[in-house]
Amino acid sequence: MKEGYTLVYKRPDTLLKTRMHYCPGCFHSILHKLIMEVVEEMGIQNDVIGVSPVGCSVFAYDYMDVDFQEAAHGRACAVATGIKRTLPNHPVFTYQGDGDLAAIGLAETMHACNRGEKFSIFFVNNAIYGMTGGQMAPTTLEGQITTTSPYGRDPKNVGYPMKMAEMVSQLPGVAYCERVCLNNPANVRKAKKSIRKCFEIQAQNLGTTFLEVVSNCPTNWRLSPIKTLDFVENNMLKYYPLGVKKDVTATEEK
Amino acid sequence: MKEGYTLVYKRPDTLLKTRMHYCPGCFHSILHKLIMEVVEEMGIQNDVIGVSPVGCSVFAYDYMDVDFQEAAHGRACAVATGIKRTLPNHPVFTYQGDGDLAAIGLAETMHACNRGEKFSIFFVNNAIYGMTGGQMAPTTLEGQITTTSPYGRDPKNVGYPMKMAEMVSQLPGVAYCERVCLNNPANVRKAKKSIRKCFEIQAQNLGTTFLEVVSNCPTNWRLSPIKTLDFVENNMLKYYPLGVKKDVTATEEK
Amino acid sequence: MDKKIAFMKGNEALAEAALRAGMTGYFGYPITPQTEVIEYLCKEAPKYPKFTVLQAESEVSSINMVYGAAAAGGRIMTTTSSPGFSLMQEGISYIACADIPCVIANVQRGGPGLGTIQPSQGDYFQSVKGGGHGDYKLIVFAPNSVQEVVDYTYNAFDLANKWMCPILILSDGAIGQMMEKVILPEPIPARTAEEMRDEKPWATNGKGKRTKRNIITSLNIQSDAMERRNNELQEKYRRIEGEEVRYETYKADDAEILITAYGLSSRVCKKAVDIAREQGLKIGLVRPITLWPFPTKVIDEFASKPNVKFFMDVEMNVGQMIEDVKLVVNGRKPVYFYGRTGGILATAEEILEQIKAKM
Amino acid sequence: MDKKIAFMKGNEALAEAALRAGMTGYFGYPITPQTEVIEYLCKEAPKYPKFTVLQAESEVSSINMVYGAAAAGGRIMTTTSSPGFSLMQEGISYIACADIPCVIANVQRGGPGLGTIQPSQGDYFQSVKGGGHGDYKLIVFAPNSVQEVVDYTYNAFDLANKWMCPILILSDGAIGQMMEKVILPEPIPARTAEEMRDEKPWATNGKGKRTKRNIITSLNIQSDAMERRNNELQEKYRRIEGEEVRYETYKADDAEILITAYGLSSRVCKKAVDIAREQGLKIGLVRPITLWPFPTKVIDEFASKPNVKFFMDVEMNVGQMIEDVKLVVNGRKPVYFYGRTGGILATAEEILEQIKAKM
Repeated sequence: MKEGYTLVYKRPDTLLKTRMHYCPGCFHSILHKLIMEVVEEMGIQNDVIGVSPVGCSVFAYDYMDVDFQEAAHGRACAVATGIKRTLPNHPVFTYQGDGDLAAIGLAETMHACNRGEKFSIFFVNNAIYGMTGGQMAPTTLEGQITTTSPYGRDPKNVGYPMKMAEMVSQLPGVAYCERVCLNNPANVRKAKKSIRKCFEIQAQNLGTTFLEVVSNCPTNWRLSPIKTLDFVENNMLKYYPLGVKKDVTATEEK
Repeated sequence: MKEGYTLVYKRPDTLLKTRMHYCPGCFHSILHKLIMEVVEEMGIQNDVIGVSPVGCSVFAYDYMDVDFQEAAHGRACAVATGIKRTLPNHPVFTYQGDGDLAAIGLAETMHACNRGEKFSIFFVNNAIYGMTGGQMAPTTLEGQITTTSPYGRDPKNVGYPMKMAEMVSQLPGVAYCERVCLNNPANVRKAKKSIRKCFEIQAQNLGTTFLEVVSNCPTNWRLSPIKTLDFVENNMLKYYPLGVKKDVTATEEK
Repeated sequence: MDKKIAFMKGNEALAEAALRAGMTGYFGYPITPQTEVIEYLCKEAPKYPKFTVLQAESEVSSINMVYGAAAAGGRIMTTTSSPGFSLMQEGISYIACADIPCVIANVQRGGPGLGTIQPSQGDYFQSVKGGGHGDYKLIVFAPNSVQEVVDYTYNAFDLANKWMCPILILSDGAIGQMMEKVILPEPIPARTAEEMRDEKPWATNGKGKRTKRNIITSLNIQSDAMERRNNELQEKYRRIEGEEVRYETYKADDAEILITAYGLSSRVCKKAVDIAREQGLKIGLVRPITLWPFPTKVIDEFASKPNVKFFMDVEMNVGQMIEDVKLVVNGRKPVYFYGRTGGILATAEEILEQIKAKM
Repeated sequence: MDKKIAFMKGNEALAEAALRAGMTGYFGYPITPQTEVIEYLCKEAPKYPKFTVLQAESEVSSINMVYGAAAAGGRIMTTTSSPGFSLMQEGISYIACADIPCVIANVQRGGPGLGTIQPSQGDYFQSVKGGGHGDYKLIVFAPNSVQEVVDYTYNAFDLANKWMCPILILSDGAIGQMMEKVILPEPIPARTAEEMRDEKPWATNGKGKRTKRNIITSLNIQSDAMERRNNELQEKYRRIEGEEVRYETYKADDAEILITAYGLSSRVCKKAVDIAREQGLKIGLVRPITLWPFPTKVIDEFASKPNVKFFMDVEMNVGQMIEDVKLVVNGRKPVYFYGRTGGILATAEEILEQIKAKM
């Protein structure tokens, strides 16, 4: 660094210098960076094991410079359970989309959370299947148009969007559960704090830590990156309110 | 009937005159009878379709004289979804145990309830796998000894028992959700009313109807039938409180 | 809406053919390279008031929805691709054992594992030998064009009813994605509830006026009952083998070398035959259209011919159908193999080169 | 705790053998007739502080827990029975493609469908040809006694590590439930975390002092990468075929008629051979112990012998291994079949009668 300058921002060493395949404006790259910043700051790069899902983030291991396992669609929480029960002293996290975590993987997600598996789940909710090209997800909003809800999601026929953070927070095994967003710098900073909290509570073996990250999908929402921010603000966050849904450490502090 | 006598009780015609395979003292036979009484009283015997699970009640079709399909383990709600979406004007019900509905079938159960599938789920919770011989279920109580929790269920290792009625009642697709029990005549009468309510609300197409029936297992609990009543009263009902968890018709009446 | 010429993608043509065949219900889960099927059906659904389409939460769930819906008397289909097809194996075993008619399409991609989304023929064994537990069979069609996808899908529903058996349309990502001209068959008018009941007196659609209720089950806890069930299934399979074999031969009559190939790879093999013929080489093709029942008789006849020198089996895998070819040839002639994997389709020249090396 | 003679049920002996082999993790779901495995392990677990046993929510989940735990460097096992094995097929395809060593036991019951809880050999195809999608293989052992269950399970963990490949112990409900005298092998001392890391430098157990992180994946999106992966797998499989074939012959040297049978049915076939020999009939047995790699060479040698008249394949299904026998015999001798299903085991007399009818 040049003399006289103060370092205010750097690419974490834990993030590989590879060009990401994500669409322009997609929040995945931000979340990748935040997780890797926390991993670097906590000094757990050589211990942590990540689990990537089937979905847009299937290639997460191409960017995060830590040990990684790619799981079958929906089974990231089962894979992570196997890893963590084998290596109880290692931090473990899954990185999953909404189709993966809430549709095909719902049983694995709910049971891992119910058992209080000591890993962190980073759940990217962008209300749509990204990689397969824009199908309806369990979290697709009412009336939202996708390729499998071409006339808008009709709750009378396919049910209301699932609020995963609220659902898993009901399970006694969950130690920490929050919903965050990456739609503005303040929220990005908050999200980073929450990621750190997940890893810290995981290290204390208090239970499952679950972070729902409200995200976007410029390509499949058919919106410019900028306009996705409006959709997130005006639609997503209205139905998926941000905030801590559960925190056993807060309770203990009371 | 003899002259001068008033009919106060009869075996419903909908229940086949077959000797049941259930262990002495097991509540399954009571629940079979109650469902068939309601079917007879509502006059839906020729319309209704039942779905039996894998578990002790796999042979339910040997006793109930209505059309029946046997589903793969955990998939009763998927099978019932297929039936009901093909025959929307027919009453459809599943009859499932705790391993079937809450372990292997959790995703199918939660998603059917979330979509608000218009069938009735009769969920027999006896906190143990019956047919396979007494293994731990998702609903096995804390400290309870089973063949796969031989030192008592340890929530720190395998999580707390799952409260299915409370869980599904959170889903907007569920129109009616109650937990009942069959441990005394008053509760049996209440349960029968709730079964009828499930079919009535189903007929109104208001959403999924879910009845959790707290039950017993003399054989695998290793208790005499009489003593199971104590265990139900003192242990099961303490953790699984009876009552209506959700009733959209009640809300509407307000 | 009647017979119609169109230019369509394989997956969309499959969906359209199923609708024209009077399909009443579709249950499926998105997976590349076949997601266009459910997308097309969701778009078209409003035109068909008696048709229901539902995106299931998983392939495990969709195959069991099919089981329920088909048992209830519907004309039902699901589609998927290789990993999803693996997830369906338990359900398929149940459906086969319970004699339930339905249609399944597997638009194959490269495996094993998560693999690639490129086309493949890696699921021959899984489809033909039974990927699930126990002794059962599916009638398996391997179309090699969009037109054949349409024709076999359209007929599959009635064929399933005829044999009380699931029908598998086994294609691949290339056939699913490519666009070709197709003649779409006339739509079958939607059946009334009454007609559906009459057509399927065994269905669990409510006792109605029947004197006895219907039960659909694959449980036969007693050994003798289970053996009886297996014997009945095997008897049915023998009858299917007698009646339902379909195949195509191409320039095979005087051939000294016979290529065996199905689906996508058979198209390149036809080209290889054409080139060979221009070069004066007597090469022909036998193409199984039904992978089960396998066209045993025609291959047996070629294997007996004195002028036939050898067989060359070409697949997009490491050698699966070759076992069935060998079982028929039974040592009378050599059977060689050439295959590519990962989505790579051998060229006609490549295949010809392989054949020449054996001549 | 060292070498020990015991009288044990097959399923419990399997569990004990796995513990003595240094198994560090077991993930499974209850299903008859193999639930004693997890029950035994739950009871014994406190004696093994480095061992973890977990009842999964389903077989789909348990096989994926195995995938994670084995990738993390554990010595990992799951067990199930036929319908549960079908549910595991996607996961097994992933594990095979990702080169992950682990041990799976399928204690077969009668199918298809929910079927019966009685013993069966109906999952041969599923086990040997690949029940899941794509071209992959498992090393498949078919023990025919409780002692063999112990021996092959005990050795399976190291064999899996040697070949970076899942090992399948394919038994059935009878072998799982019956009690026999067994010699239990010496327990392998539990490895330290350090030893585990050294033993498996490829494992995803945290980067540690490695200069490069490890990645476990079965995704190869590019066609050429996927084909390369398939070629590597096939090369490995050729080496396994060269080194790992196991079989037993019984009174076969001078036999004119050879029975082929594996697992439970091979025991009755031995008795049939004994009775035949008493009657002066030259009948012998070839018993594949590894179903894959298949004992091709020994069957090939018998098929070449001028004094061998025919083969009789005996299975508890409608005819599955017979295809592999025929592929080796390749028309040189007739290959007949006799099978029972639904849990019924043919008697020695019944088998002999079948053979005599062909003489």
